[in-house]
Amino acid sequence: MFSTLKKPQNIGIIAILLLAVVMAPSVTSYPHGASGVQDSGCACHGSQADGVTPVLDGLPNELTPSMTYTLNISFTGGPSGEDPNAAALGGFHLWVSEGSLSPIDGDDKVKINPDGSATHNGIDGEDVGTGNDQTSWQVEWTAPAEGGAKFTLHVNSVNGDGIASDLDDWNRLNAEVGPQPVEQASGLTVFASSILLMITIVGGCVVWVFYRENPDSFSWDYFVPWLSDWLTTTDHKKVGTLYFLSGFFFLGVGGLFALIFRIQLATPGNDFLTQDEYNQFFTMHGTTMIFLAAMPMIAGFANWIVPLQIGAHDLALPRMNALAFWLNPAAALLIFTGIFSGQGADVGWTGYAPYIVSHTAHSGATLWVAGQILLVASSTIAGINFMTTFCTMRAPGMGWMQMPLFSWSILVATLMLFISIPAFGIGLIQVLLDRTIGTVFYEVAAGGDPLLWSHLFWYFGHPEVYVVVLPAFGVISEVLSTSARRTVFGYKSMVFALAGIGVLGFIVYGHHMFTSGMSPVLRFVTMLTTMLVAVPTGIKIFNWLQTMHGGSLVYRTHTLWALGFLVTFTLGGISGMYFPAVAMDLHLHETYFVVAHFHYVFVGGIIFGLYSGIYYWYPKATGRMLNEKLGVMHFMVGFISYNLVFWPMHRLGIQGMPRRQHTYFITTDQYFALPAEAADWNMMITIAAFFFAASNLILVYNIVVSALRGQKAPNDPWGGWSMEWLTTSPPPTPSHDPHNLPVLQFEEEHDDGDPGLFGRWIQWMMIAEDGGEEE
Amino acid sequence: MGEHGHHTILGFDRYAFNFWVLMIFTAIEVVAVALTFSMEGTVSMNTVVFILVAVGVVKGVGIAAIFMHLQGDPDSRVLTATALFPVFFIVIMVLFIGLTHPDAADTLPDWCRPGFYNLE
Amino acid sequence: MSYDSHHGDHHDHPSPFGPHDWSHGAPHNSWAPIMMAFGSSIFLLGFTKVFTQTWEGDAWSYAINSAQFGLLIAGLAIFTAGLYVFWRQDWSFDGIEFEPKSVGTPFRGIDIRKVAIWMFLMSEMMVFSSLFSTYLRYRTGIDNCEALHAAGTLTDGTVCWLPASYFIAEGGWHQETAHAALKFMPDTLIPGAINTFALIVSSYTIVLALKTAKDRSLSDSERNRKVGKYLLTTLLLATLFLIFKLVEWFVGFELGDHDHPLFYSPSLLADGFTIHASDYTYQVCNEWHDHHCAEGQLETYTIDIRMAASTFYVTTGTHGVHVFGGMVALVYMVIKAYRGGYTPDNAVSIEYFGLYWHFVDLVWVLVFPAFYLY
Amino acid sequence: MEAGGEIFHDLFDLWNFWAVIVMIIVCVWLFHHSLRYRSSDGKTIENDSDHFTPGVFPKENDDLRMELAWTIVPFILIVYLTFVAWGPLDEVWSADENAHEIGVTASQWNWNFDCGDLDADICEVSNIDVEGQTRPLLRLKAGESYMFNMTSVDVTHAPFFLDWGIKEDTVPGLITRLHYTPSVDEIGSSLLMCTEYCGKDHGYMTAVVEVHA
Repeated sequence: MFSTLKKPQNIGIIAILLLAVVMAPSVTSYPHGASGVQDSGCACHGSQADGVTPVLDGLPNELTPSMTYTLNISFTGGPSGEDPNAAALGGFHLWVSEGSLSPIDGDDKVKINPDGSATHNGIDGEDVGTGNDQTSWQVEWTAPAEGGAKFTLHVNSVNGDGIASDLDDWNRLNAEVGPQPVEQASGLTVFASSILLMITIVGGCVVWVFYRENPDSFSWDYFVPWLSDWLTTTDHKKVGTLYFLSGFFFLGVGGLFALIFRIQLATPGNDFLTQDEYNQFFTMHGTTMIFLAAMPMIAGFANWIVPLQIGAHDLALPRMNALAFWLNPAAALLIFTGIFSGQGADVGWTGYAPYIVSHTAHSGATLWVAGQILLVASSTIAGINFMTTFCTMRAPGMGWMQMPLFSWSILVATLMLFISIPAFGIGLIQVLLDRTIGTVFYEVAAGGDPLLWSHLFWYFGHPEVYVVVLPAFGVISEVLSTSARRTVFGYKSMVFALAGIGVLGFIVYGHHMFTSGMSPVLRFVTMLTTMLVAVPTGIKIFNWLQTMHGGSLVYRTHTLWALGFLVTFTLGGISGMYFPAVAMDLHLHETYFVVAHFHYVFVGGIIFGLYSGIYYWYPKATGRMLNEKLGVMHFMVGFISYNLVFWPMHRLGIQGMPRRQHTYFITTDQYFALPAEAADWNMMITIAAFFFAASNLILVYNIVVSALRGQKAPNDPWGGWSMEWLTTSPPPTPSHDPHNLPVLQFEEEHDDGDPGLFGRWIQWMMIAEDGGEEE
Repeated sequence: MGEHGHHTILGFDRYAFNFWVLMIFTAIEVVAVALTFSMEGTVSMNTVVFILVAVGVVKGVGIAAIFMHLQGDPDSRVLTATALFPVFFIVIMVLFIGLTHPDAADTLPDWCRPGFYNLE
Repeated sequence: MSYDSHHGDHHDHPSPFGPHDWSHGAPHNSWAPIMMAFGSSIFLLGFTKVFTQTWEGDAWSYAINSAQFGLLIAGLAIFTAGLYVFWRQDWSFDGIEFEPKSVGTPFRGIDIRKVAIWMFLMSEMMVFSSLFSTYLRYRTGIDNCEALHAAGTLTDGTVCWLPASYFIAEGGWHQETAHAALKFMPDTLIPGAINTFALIVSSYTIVLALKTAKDRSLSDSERNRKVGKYLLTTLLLATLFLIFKLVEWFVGFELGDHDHPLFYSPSLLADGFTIHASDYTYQVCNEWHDHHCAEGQLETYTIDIRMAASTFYVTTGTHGVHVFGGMVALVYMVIKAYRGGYTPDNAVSIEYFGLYWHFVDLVWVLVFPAFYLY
Repeated sequence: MEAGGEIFHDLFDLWNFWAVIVMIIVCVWLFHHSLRYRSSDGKTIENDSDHFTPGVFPKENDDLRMELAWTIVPFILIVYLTFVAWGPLDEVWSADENAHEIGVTASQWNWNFDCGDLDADICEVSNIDVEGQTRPLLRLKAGESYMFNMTSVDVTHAPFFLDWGIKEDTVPGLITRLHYTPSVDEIGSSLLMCTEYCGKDHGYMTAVVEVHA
């Protein structure tokens, strides 16, 4: 193994690992760490010493409910009493989990603190010589009506010099009495253990894949180059795989968050999660799912498929591509640092000002913002890269109107992304500076306008929604067309609809802010424009439906997901039409109706589309077929449980259940709130959510097992026409021979006739084909 | 890119010409502001703003057209179109974000209300 | 098009640290991306830990936690190392042989790198539009202090907008303290004005560098020397720009005798124009008398001008960071130029850097009037 | 009682009507085409009219009249729905000069109602117990017109009048307004919740609004 140390790249890895080790302690202590002493409120001084022995007498063996006991507190040892003239001898602090403490009548040596714990009197020099000049005290404790209690006793043995110094000693005693409740794992513990488990499994899979690739060379000397090849790769297929794996991993992480807070919401008034934990969990669920799961998975598909489809040998800027990927885990590191310290961002994925810059927001929000800045950088770099690739590297013969629709959807998505994301980036920088050096962009006292953040966020946020959903449109176009053996109906109108969505997406964002105090004129304008988005989306749905006409539909797993997408996405699109009507939005805004709507679009749209894509392109990427039986099972379980999860949320929203709340209130005699059935619906949603999560395990199993044992895939297993099917499965590197790029052929006579006004304008702009440019 | 197109403007080297234009126009900016300083009250602020905007446009066009080769090269036209592409989105951003201010919903102006058109 | 002379044979000499053999195509392995990514992540972590704020019951207090500088420096170091790896791989890139060209509508025949730069500039336009939208929103949304005073509604504690130009260009109460040695313009505008000209000159030198590099009439050594000189001038002008910026923000300068200085330009910091200026002392003179305020005509208010300062520092700061980024690239280019990296057939890199540099200049053309003059 | 006001339910029913129609069209279309035009054994290509070959752009498949039809018809529907949605704007965002003004000040995590000089019959604030916590109770009179002048002292909140189906953010440094005239059908108490995320106790930031005859 040590021979590998000579290689400079290994030194690089070791340097990074060392740095991580150095960083780790400061990372965990990021929030104002609570020591054990402060934890239970003792203001003990000196150091903890075994020589001091606390004693707590008077606790019964069998506890009688509601009975009052006299407790004797004392200690021995330590510096106390060494000086016979000392003014103070020691103190104590007794904390009890249940029941109540009270001083014995007439005893002025003991006092009860506001939090119910007991301490000696005479702190800070007052009444010195009563409570402070003791080594034993008495206090009364009234037992709770039911159950037992826990005691924590701190005693402080002091030398009496009147100074809280290192010469004093303290110690702690824990005691319990009566029946103890069953220990409940906190949500955070569950989450942390699950993550560790996931990392272990993923690590195991990596080792296993490595082993299975070449069982003979299962040694460190082979493993290091193999690993370093993955860490340094700039090949679009490998980077795509990395993107996809990291996206899929975070899909699991985001799912875990969802499952944990679904447990919290299963019954009203539940206390599985504390409010702090709940707030962090829904924040991280949103952030993880959109920025660390959906976007990388889309980027993974785009990386893999776009160069293959447009007949390029790689992306235009391969190293930039790798940089865009590696910024994702680097950002995840920052975003997740907070949550493991218990001070994770609790600001919602929208991070609305001024809460995000207020002192009540957790300190982890700063890191959340910093991580998001890196994700913005990643998206910008990826956007530039893809735009350049589309504009310059299409195969000979492939005009704009011959690009496969998946590529078109990625083109429009990246264009929207890198035009819109700078607004978000600037907003984040403003918030970061507000939270660190003290600029006042969102400080209301200095004239800051909280709505500015909402504007900057949604100027990005609304296009972002289309950025994630458009690639799914592209996948569905490819899958439906190939499965039905028909060219996609109305190719041109599909492209124009995509472009139309792309432009409209920028002028509608105000509908997220109808109730926010935004300029009323802008609310009115965006109400009108938002309605229009339905038109291009409708064109796409009807075109997909008509694509099947006259075809010969072959039912594969990817076809099933595509058909499922058509149903769920249409539902999600229709429920979206309820919001631009302001009078309706005033009721539905921030309720579960919104949650239902965007999960129908995000899960039923994006995730279903991407699942379809996984089944469709997996053979191309790995050279092996996925198991169809497992695939159908995945679809059936997934589709049904998915609808069970999100359909009832519409109803909950109309009944007025607000989102982002730790609990919900059921109607009582005193006031009207949610109907009693809401609790049942929530329970059903939680149960179905577990089924939906389980359905994804089928996919994971299928992917892993098929990678090793699946049937060998032919070059064009489904009979598609686009250029990725020209290559072998898996494709070679470079993906298409750069010296012999494929030339797009045409089934019909390709009419180059009159280019039209627009075409002539484009030609006028371009460098003449024969002109100049010889260097 | 090759050195195509016009190398000169009015007989000067185009880069040098542009350079001096930029220098002179910047001087005009500074002088305009200095005037408000030295002759307080004689030059209105509106005049200054007008001068600043006009000069800014001239300087911007000069830099873009000549220094950034958006004029005269074979690829100039298509790159100009590229450079102008974000204009729509910038206009939307400035209109929606830069020039609106929050207010209560009941201050919605009449022309946005159906009652204004005797509807409903 | 020449990407690869032995195609299909891409794992000959994987060279993740470089210099890269470009005749085998673009680098297929590089440590640069992962180093740069995690470097920036550690840098940001360090940034949040160095600049700390604590809530003190009713207000924030801000501090620089210098014990955490190590993290920030470590992040920068890793990032820089990554950049170094990136450039080492690029070192052997030769535009004559390896410059990939675009095919198809509408960029046919244009270098792919040039298209990429323009795409980058598109996103940069949106970055600065966001900053300007912020500026416009607050500039139009917050009352101007001078206007409030004119209307007689200014009171202590008012939140209002005192533009940076109040400190830099218009004089205001500086007429008393700024000495105005030039008589016709405030001394405090001088660093900003010099900077404006410095950027224009540097824009000119970078096109001269390009023009010289393409000049076939020069001998190789003479061309290398001249190109290097022009690029070095650009670098120096950029350095000058940042130095004057820091002078203007933090240092201020004074030339000549202290009592009768040739120039006296207090820094914005000394003037009290800071992001924490929640109790700025605003003095208005109702009647001037020979560059001194007439007796009893001076009014003093304590006002909150933090928002004007925040927009000014963040917008000009973002521009400054872009200048700094350009300087980092210029260092590489100067070295490459003196080593003969730029020939008439391989000069476009200068043009592509120039595009970025001119864009930064263009932004300044907007920032200067918006913040310094108006 | 039912969550949401009259305007909401009128619009909601209309939207539901059109949603069901669109959904029926899509589903019938989907099921018909996917079953009618399926390959009988799931493998054989029975109708390979477009001849898909890798690397060959297939035959075009479009019909301008149909595409225009499903551009124009949805557009007309959208214009109609926009027009209908526009109508109640006068109602929900009105500025009624004669309304009783009630101040609402939100803070983390409490509601503070201020009845000003209004009669106790028209507006009265007291306390009520909500799941063990003491919360404000606002008593209003049915048939009276109210204007809530709302602001916040720290971060953004939003009162959600559950029974009336209206909400609006309370933004620090800004006065926002909500207008409503509770009808006699809305007599009773309903819970008011915070619907703009505001930190730790966001979920428990409640109040009760009672409308009496």
